[in-house]
Amino acid sequence: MATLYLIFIIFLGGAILTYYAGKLGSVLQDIIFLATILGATSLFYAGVHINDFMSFNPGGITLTWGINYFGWLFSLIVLGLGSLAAVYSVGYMKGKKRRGYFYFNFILSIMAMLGILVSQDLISFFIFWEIMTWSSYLMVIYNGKDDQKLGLKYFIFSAIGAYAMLMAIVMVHSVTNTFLIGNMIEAYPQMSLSWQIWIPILFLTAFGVKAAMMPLHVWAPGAYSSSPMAYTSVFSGALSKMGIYGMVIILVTMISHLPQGIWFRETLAWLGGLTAALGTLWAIKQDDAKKLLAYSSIAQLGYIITGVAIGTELGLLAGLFLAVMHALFKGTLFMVVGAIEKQTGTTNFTEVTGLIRKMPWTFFSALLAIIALAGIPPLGGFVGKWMLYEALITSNHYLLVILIFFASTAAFLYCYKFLFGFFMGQEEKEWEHVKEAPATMVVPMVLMALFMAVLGSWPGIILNPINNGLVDLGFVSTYKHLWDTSILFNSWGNQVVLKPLLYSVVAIFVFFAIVLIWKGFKGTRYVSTKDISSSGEVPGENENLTFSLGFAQPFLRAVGPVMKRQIDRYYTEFADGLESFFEFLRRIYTGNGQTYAIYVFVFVVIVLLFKDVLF
Amino acid sequence: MYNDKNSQKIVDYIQNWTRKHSIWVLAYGTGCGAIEIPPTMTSRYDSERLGIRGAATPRQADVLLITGYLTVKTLKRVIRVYEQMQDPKYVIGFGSCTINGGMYFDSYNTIKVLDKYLPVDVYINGCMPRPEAVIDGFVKLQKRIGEGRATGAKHYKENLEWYRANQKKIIPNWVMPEYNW
Amino acid sequence: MKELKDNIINRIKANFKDATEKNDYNYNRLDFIVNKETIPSILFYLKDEMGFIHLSHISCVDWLEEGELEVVFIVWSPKDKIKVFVKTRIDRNNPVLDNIDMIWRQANTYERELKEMFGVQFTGLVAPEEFILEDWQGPPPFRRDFDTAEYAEKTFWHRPGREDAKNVRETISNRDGEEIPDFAKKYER
Amino acid sequence: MELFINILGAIVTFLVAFIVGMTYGGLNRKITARVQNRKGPPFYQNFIDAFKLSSKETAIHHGIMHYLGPAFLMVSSVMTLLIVPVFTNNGWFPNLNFKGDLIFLIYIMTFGPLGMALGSGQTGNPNAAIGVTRGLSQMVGFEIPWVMALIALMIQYHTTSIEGLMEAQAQTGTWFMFSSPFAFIAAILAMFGMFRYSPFDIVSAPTELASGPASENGGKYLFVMMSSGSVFTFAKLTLYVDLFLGGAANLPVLLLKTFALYLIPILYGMTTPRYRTEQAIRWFWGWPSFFGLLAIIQAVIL
Repeated sequence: MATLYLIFIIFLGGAILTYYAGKLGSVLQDIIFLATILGATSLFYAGVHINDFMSFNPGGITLTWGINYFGWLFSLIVLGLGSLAAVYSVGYMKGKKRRGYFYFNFILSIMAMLGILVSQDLISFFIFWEIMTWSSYLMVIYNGKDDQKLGLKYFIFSAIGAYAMLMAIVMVHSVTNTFLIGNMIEAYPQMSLSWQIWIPILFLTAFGVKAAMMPLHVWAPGAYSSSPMAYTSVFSGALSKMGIYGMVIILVTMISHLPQGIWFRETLAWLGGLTAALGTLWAIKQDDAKKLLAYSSIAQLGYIITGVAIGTELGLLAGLFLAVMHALFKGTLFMVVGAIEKQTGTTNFTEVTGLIRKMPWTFFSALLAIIALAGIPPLGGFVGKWMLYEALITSNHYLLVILIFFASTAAFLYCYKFLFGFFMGQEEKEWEHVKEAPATMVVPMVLMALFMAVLGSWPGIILNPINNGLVDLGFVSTYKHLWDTSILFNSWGNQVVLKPLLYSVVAIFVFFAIVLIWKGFKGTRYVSTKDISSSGEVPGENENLTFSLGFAQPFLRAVGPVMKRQIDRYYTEFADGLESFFEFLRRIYTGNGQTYAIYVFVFVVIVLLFKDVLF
Repeated sequence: MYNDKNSQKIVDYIQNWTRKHSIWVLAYGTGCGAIEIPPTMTSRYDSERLGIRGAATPRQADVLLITGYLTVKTLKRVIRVYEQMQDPKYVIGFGSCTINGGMYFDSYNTIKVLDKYLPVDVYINGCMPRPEAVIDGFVKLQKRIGEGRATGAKHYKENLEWYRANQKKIIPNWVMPEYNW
Repeated sequence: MKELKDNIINRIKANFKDATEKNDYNYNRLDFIVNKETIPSILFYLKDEMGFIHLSHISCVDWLEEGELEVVFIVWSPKDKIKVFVKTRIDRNNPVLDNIDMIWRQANTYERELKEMFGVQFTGLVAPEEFILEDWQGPPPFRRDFDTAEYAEKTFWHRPGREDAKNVRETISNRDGEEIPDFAKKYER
Repeated sequence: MELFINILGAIVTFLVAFIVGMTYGGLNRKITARVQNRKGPPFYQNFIDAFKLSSKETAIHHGIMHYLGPAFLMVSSVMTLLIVPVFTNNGWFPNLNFKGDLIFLIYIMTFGPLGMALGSGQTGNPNAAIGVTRGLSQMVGFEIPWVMALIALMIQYHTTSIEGLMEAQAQTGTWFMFSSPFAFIAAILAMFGMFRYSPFDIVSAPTELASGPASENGGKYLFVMMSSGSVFTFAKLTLYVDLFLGGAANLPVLLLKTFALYLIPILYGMTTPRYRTEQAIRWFWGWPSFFGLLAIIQAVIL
């Protein structure tokens, strides 16, 4: 069981080595970096046994490490996505500055996430949580200067969450003189009601910050878009899932014992639904791909929160499956944006267009990821969406399902905007030089895209670990009752048999593709995008006809009233109010001796005047 | 396409029959003739009963209907539109202006004879031709299509150099994609 | 109306020595003939000081016999409901005039048209591509010494068979023995 | 052997849907002409157009996505057709219609437009992209009342499969059209947007957008798009008949009911001018959604 120690030693040593190996040469640095991540990953899956805990007590505090099935499920996200993103970032960071800094923080955050998963006591949980926050914060300010205070915003919200969690830990410890999570869960039902309500609220605040839940999400767009893309794929794909991880534990193990738990669940579910809807609307508005994906991450996390919050078995399955899917497709999409940024130097839809014939593999992975994001069959996203809808309908959340449906239908707009803005449209002279991204960047994207396609028809691959994890959390097995390897059931007994549907989709597509290519694809001549029927005009070389500004304007006009104010503003006004209040206080304490003398004198006079009354 | 193999003959017959009964018109309303198209299409002289309907873009159209005079500037666009259309495609010259300049016979800026620059299948004379005349012209075109004699596009392909020479004579700076299908 | 016109005339003549008025219309129209150097200043004055804020048209008249081109600026005052024609004569062989599209932006369009149709050169006029006459290879077509029929004859291909149509009605009557009505006689060439 | 029978049934279904949809399109043109006091084309005009388009040369393409765009469109319409049970007792073709359910149906219906959107996006024609965004925005509009109606049915009869709903109608003996009228009204109002006839045809406005997404597609592409549209029309009408009119036992009954439903959007469109996109969205979120809400309330109460 010393493997866990070994893994963390590998991580730390690898991080420090990588940081200093930059002086010896970039290739060596890449090799050490990859060796650290991949070695630790393989060691974890080879050497670590599940449900095999080890405890040690430095300074009288019992700490326990070890991983259960539930953590193992999330370790799939963290380590799988982490290693792919590591391979990607080797290509991404080629020829960039501050590589040592990047690699160091990358390894540290992967280690911290793994630590969160393996730590069975609150102390190490909190320590790893803080390491994660710090390393991601350093990544957000990777560019050195932190204009518009994006990193600061992220850090303030993380700090709020951390303090909430610390308070909760202290409260728990004051009741049960131990830090073990298991003991906390056992002791929870005996606590007094107010504590039973306050401890989950504090924990959920901490986790909600990381999961970018509705009122606490304002840091996310800036932080996601300002950190390097190779890390953002992990940031949005895996790091936000830590919040979901904690949330699920709290919801399942604590709140389900609480008679008032239904309020927690409903509030969380509705918050998730609002997050989904508003995040989608704001994503449609964006013109920068990073911002668009950041808002869409918020929206997707909203789906996940809703799924885990309604708390039925199907809902938890849906939420956790969507979490895995979100890690896959959002990681892929951020990688795509990174590749485009590396090749063209910009990520603005209004600047770069028509890359489909220049970067075909990037387009392929982006297409599959977008189909999965939109939840269109036969890709994996549909499975999660289907289970989410069925869970909501069968658990009588009728208006919530309408809200979720609205969000996921409006998501088509930004899905199409993403694909169209980058890959479609007029091909311009400006981007003629663009080539396909290097193999180290393309291979991870394509691998993840293909895995999504596989999950579309064989979701059992992921549903099996989820089932084990839920059993660990004390659910009865959802196997055979809600899903088979490629069949999904809802609790009313209706089913979706995925494999024949997939086969027929493929068959029909191939048939009509052949019908279209009857005379041969070569028989028809390729004409450039300048050769379009624009009422007889021939567009000039530098005349760009691509429709990219004000993309979904009619829709935004229709939903305009909803998007009048951002939650961001409320926080800003709150901060301004505090500032003016402190300004007022500063007026009283001028720091001038005479003023204080006057204060003392006035006080004495008042006392003398009213001494009869007072004494 | 119009070869003598008997098997081909039947296919050609069916194809020509469908083509003559479904004519999608791209009306290039250059001159005053554009005003004659709405009555032709709408309730009074309902041309849709003959399968004649408007097309939105050159890619979908069968017939290029040139209504009235063509200045040098519009001739450029008309040639572009014609070359964007897909085979089989036909051209109808509409009004005296396209035949011999009409009332613009001495104008310094309009072409006088359309079939020097584009292969015209059917001319409709008159200034302006009434909708009856327009429909009559369409019926003539249908007849030619049915007999497989509306081969303007083929003729255009074969003597492309001659047409290009005429077009470049009045359009000196020639900026257009080449026409090779 | 009368005193309004007098007022305008006095103010203009007070400010522009070379301006000679031509007030022989009994409706709300007033003409000024000025030198070509005065054009921008007088238009500025009319627009800014006297409320002639709308430029109706810029036209040109070809005085072939005097060998001059006369450029006419028509401005309109919505307040006083009166329009003023500012005319100037420029040499026909060297027609150069100051560009005024910094006063009215829409003047640019008129100036491009005059440039193409009369060959009037506006100094400092920014007119990127040709306006109406694309690929024009000839003299400015609106000048009176430009023979459009001859130009068309040598530029475009004509279909034979119009020669008999010199007198249309006569041809028709010859063709199918129809009597030419009296009211139509006067239309014969 | 079983598989062979299924494939055969699917092909027969497709052919029937193609013929019926094409005929309905022709009848639509004929009825429009009669309403406008014209003679109008013969009812088989669409077949002539389709054959002409298929025999027209397709000499150009704008790249692979443009080439395969219509195939995406076809996939969604044919899948919709295969999921929807054509006859009540699955007599002839038991296609795939017990392998998916309504939510799968809703999502597969949106599969094709997105693929087509990619195809027309690659042409680089700005009109195509504008039309696509308008179409997607309108889809967000009419999906809301449509989904409200479906959810009302689901939660009332505790099933999400179309068979289940048809059996529920068979057992209760009354069509949902009468037993849950608000859902029917909401669904019918959503159908106007689904068919994209006037007043919701700004997506492919011929003179404003040069027919929008189809602006670069002629010949074979247009033929495949046209036939996909016809199949989709038939599939959607059959779905409505199955959900609200108690299904149909044989072909004549099916044709009767579907045509009766098909007349509603046509006749409504002839009397209504075109809406702009945001007006259309607001229209869908107005009365139709209100009726959907009533339907859900009714379903919860019952």
